[in-house]
Amino acid sequence: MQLPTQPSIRQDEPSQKIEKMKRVVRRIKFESELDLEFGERVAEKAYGQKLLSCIQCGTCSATCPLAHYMDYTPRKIIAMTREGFKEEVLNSLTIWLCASCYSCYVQCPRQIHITDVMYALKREAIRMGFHPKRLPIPILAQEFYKRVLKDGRNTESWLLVSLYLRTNPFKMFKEALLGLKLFLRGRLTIGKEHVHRRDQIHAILEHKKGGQPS
Amino acid sequence: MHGNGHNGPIRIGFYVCHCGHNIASIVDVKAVADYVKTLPGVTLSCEYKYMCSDPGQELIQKDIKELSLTRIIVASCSPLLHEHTFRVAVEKGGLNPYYFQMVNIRENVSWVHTDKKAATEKAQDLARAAVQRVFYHKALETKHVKIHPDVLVVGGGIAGIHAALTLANSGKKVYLVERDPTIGGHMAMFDKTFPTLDCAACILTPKMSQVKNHPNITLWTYSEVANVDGYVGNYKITVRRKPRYINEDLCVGCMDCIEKCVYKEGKTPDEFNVGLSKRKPVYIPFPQATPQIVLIDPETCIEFKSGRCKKTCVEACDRKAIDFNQKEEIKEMDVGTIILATGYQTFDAKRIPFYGYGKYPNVYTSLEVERLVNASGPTGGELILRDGRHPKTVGIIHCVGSRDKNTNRWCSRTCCMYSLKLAHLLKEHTEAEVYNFYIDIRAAGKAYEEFYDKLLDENVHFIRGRVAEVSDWAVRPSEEGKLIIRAEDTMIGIVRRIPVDMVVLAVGMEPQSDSQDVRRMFNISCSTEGFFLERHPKLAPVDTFTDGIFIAGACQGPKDIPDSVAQAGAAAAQALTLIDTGEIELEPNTAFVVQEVCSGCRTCLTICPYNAISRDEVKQKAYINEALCKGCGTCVAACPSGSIKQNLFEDEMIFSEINGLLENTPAV
Amino acid sequence: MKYLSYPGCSLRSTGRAYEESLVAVFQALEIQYEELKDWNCCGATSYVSIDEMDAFALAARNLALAETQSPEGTINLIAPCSACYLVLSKTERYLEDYPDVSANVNAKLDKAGLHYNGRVEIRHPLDVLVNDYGLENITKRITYPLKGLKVACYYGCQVVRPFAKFDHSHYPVTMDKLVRALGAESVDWPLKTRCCGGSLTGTTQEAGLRLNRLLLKEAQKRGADIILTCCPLCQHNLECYQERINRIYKEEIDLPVAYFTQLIGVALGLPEKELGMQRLFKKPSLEHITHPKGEIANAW
Amino acid sequence: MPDKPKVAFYWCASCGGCEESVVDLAENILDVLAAVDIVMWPVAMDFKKKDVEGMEDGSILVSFVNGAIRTSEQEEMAKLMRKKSKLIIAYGSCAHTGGIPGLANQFQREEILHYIFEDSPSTVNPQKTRPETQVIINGSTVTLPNFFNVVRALDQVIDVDYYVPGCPPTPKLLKQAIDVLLSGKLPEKGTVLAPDIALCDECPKKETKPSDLKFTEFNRPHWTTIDSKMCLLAQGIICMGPATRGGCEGVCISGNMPCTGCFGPTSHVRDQGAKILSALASQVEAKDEKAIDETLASIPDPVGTYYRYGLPVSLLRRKNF
Amino acid sequence: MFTADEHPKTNTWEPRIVAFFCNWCTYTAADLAGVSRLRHAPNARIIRVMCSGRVDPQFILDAFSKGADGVLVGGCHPGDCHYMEGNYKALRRVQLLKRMLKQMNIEEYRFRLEWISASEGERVKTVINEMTEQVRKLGPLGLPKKFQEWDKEMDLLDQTVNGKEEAVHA
Repeated sequence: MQLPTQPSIRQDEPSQKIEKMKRVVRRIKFESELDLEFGERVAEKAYGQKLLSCIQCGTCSATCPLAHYMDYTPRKIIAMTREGFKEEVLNSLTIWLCASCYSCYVQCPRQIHITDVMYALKREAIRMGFHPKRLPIPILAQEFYKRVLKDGRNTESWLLVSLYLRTNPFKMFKEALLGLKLFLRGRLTIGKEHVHRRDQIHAILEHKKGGQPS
Repeated sequence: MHGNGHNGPIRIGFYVCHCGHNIASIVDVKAVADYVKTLPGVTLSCEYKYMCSDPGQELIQKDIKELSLTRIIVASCSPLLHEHTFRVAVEKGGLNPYYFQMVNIRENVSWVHTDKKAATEKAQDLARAAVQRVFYHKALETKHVKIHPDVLVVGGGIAGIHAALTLANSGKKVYLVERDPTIGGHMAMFDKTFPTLDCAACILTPKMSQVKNHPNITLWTYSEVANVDGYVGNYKITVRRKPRYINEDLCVGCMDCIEKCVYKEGKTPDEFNVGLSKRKPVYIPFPQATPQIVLIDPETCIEFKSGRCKKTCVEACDRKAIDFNQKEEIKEMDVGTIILATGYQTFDAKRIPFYGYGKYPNVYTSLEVERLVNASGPTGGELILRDGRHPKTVGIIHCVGSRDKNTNRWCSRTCCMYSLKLAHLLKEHTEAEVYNFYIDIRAAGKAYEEFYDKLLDENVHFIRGRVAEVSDWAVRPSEEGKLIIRAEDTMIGIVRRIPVDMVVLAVGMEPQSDSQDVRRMFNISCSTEGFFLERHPKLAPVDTFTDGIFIAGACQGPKDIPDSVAQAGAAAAQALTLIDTGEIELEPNTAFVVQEVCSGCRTCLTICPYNAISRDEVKQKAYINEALCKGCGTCVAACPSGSIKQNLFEDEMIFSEINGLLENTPAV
Repeated sequence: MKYLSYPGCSLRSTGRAYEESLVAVFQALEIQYEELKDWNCCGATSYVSIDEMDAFALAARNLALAETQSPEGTINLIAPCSACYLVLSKTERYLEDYPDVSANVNAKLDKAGLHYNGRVEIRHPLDVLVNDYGLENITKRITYPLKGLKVACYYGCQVVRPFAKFDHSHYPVTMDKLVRALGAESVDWPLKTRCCGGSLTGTTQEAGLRLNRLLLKEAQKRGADIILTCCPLCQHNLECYQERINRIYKEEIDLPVAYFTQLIGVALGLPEKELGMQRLFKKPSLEHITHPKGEIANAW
Repeated sequence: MPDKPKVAFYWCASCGGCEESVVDLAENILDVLAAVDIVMWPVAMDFKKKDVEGMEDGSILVSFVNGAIRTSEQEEMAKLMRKKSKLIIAYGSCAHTGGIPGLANQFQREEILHYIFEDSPSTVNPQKTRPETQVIINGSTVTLPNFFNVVRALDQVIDVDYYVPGCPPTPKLLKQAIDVLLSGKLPEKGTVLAPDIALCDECPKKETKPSDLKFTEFNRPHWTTIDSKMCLLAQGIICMGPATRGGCEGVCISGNMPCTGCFGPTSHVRDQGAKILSALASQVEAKDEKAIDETLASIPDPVGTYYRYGLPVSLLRRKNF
Repeated sequence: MFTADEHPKTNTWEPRIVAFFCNWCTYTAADLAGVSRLRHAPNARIIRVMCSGRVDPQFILDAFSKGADGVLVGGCHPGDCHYMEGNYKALRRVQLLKRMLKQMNIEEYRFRLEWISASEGERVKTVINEMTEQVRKLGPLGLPKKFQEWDKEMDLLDQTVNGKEEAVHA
């Protein structure tokens, strides 16, 4: 998967260091490279969240349990989004690492619904095919979507299977043992759950083909 | 009477003001002027850059004389701002000031609209309405009321003290009412003051004793205003004086009674030391309290609770000042003007649980720290934490209860500076590492930025980032037993965990919890946050919408000491101006009954809030006492036979205004 | 009061013990409830990432069904799984707050011959047990007080944020009160509501495991004998990855992770089969707890 | 000897009460007849339209026209009288302010016709026949006047010089009117020939009205026994007296019935209904919206109460369709 | 809520709202809206009175009859009246008037009473924008136009029977 344009803060391997020294990275942004409507668009999709009213205080980052694994802190994502850094934002790991724990949502002194903004960005990324290839998270989302579309309910065992098939089949073996333990305790079911009125589900979702949003 | 006493011939002079670009950039002023030219009754219609300027006013005067104008209309800003200005100009021109009418095309048009065409149309409609209105204007006499020279000052903080002294020194009699047992307010609790670092007590206490000893000041502490009646120049005030159970005239503040109280140790959290120390039931807030008089708190005094106390205090007092039967006193007085300096309250840090105030003992509010570092404070100035340790590292969190939509939206203006001050004092007292967590440093003020520089040189850490959480969750050995502050260092763009021994919460300033009741009692307005509302944010910062009532200090909005003092001075000056003019002009907008058509139906009698309307039982008709009428016009609207009229707001005037507004309603 | 219950997908697989114990406890306490007929998946966190309006509509179907199932008054719909609880509450709230959402969603529902009128209130079993049923009523029925048992209550994120009305978004106490009512003692720790990473353990495991490790370590450090959860995913994450965490990060974590309903069951003296104890990787050794005298210092 | 001044009476949409009031002049009518020469009076004398048409324009000194204008015929006649007369007097409430017929302005022409010719209980009209303005019956055309959609006061159709208010006007007012006209000392055009002061001024119960009246509910004459000594408003009964021009000497009130406002407003008021409304509302006791509404709910038919005689000349003139 | 400012002013019909604002609260709030540059619909024309208690129901009806499509009355919040109780008088009149207007078939959105304190500039903006849009949806009331329409039924006669010149008479 594509690397974030900024160096990640965690220590690099010596080899990487050398690599990086060799590479010359441009550190300037031309206005013409920005998508100036991007912020507007995203805000629109997240109930007109006032991204402009963000004062960059960093509360969201500080309260985020995953911030230390993100390439850009949530605060930066907000800043870059409203300034139109579309590429960086949609390519970032951050939006996929958001586990929607709503910590920032609750604490933001400007009452920006950051979790909703992250969702909006995820949708945008998937829609525009931006998300890193084989990054499991969006794929999980899509697989999940399909499953529910089909049965109206989700059966975790099958969800995981299809997930690993699409991302990293070897992982499945890694997980096999755990799977077995769960199975023995009756916590992984083979039979699929589904609703009776699937027609209703389909009517509601207008027979969407997996992962293609309206 | 003025040149043109009767309704007379109608020769209207109309002036439209550019107000620089303020109006002209949105409203096509020329189009308005040209349009008004075409209206019946208009003799002159022109535009001018700044009508409120001297040349603008002289223009009006000149035209009145040369073109013998009988009506003047100015289309510019809000009448609340400049109506008086122009009336004076008109009068100077030899015309009765009430032949003037103002059209608001700035606040109501150019500043709130963007569509030029629509704005210009609107301006024309408003102008036409005024033109039709002035046909019905009449010459009126301005009313005058006498101003009682005494002044009431509410609140004995630095603002109230300064206002009271300023007035008293100019020879005016002042009543200073303070609800606490002593004056001094928050400032008395502070240790040092930024940016000069001179000690608060040293500069405040002299002023406090001046107040006490000033022949022109009647100081009533432990008292509250209970009722306010009347109007500008003639307010009737009722004050409730709570019992101290000490005879003020006898007590000399020797404190023997405190010494001898049956309680050997204090049991009640001491208000003055924000609960960091304990006091006895009989106490004096602090050594330099003014007045130097003890008081007994009936909530905790055994005598009041059980009636079975040895009353050692009574024995101790050789002046027999203690009086358990003292009752609440009601005082009444007349004043002409009022200054409200009721101050603020600090934000309750418990409202933000993330910062652990009340959960972790070593989390303090800024006010607590003021006492903690103060030489006369609970620890005699030695910085000992609640758990007995001395802090090696301290984190100061800015904007606690400020700039936060979940609590208070506004910036409290003082926190940045006092946080810097505390940072300095903490370093001075403990040589600890001090971290400031800020969103923005607001050091706008004389010598403030320089103070910030000084702190930077004292290598205090400044981390730009709002703290999300203070907790005792240690993930590294180095963090064990510490309070860990989580914040993003937004300059570096990475989240940091900083372990500290002490956390200081820079709590913001809020309106007093009872500010709504107070403003109702004094019939003034509040801004949405609850701070008292000034008449004009720029041009009348200490006036209110109620004549004769002024505001000073933090009751009007967060303010530091210099600003509060400045405002107090301004408020005093405003009051003095009123007093020295001796009388104030009132709008002659009172109502009157047209005797020949009044049928004496009594409808109006029941609805006048000021009992200004009585019924002449001989003529069997209603009669309005002009002196009592405040000019609301409610009776006019209610009179079923149209027999009551209101000066400046007669039915015909308003009907013509309506007609003017809508006359050219485009056919649908 | 009669309740409707919405089990949600997880309680049918990884979280079976949760449902079993919940049912057992409700029966023991004689709390009336019936299951929402033909409920469908709430959409969890993943669905919104694909299409928001669909996500809302999907969740709203359940609300609409609830209204058809009980035609009168306000409906208390119990959602034990945190994700379900959040998604359903959020849907409920946004349908109220944003006219465009409700218009859009109801349009979709109409296609399925359904409509939502806003009569449903989403409730969590914790809320129901503590605030409706009442702690004193629970204590009355306790046969085996869990004396001396040290419990770290873990609420996870989504049950208290941001739509829960029954407790604080970061420092909730409902479960702690419950635990104390059962005779046990609740360990005060600052991570009660810190996210466990949710589905990240399945997708970006590195991050997921780190989060769980922090939680487990702190609980252990604070002397907890057991971690109590109210969410199937939290339970799964905290329990199933302990081995792996110990292996990768050289830790020695060894904590049973149970559902709060299971512990209530134990205190009420219900047989462990009914409470799905056998489904846990690490069973709290019951003979200690269930000993009438309850001498259970260092139970495990 | 010069001709006696010519006087005409005509009636439009009215009940005939105004004609009665003329007859009520009793013996005084003889003086009148002696003084003037009546050239048109459909209710009493046999003159025809053509007779009037035959006269020179302006040859009639004064025409007393009563009734509102509701049909094309009335309009035509009104305009004819205007043409032939020096002075036109709108006589009685209907001509003055639209009167009771004016209440029809709450309905559309079609609604009314539909009710009268199809819906009313006493009607049997299976073919739903409606009167036509023109029907040809064996060769000859029969015409009917056009029935207007809007009821109008006289001055909304023709220029009016003076008004005599009342439903009907008292003989005293008529006598005064005639005397003034004959005296030749004409008042200002448009004058209402009655005192320009509200009825309370001459009300027999005037002094019984309290000075601190507050309404907690409104009453109606048939709901309660009225204290004949007491001001009716004080008894919670809506009396239009305070908003109505005096001159009737309180005949209704002496009869223990509240004033319903037939004399119209004083000259200082544009909309009689709005004014009484304002006066009544101002004296309501309640403070919060709900309580206020409960009090006001006891006024059953606002329009019918405030505008019983004046809907056509009210600011809104008629119901908005 | 978009403001009429964003509407093309190409001779399309625009709602006309006459607003009676009390000097102490609502008019001041309107000034504040100005000072704070809170853009809003240009459809309201403000008439300043000292107190909402001064607003005579005649004014409201007159405004409608002169072509207003909506009338807005603004006063101090209950309890805050500068003249103690004027706003209560206004409230009572308004409620009675509303019942009357209902009977006269004038849509309720055309007539609104609002409490707006001196500090609520934002509220002035919202209320004026809201009302403008509500009235816009209702379309024109246009009473003056209707009065003309109604009187057409008489012209007919003038042309046929009386002939033009007398028509002038009427």
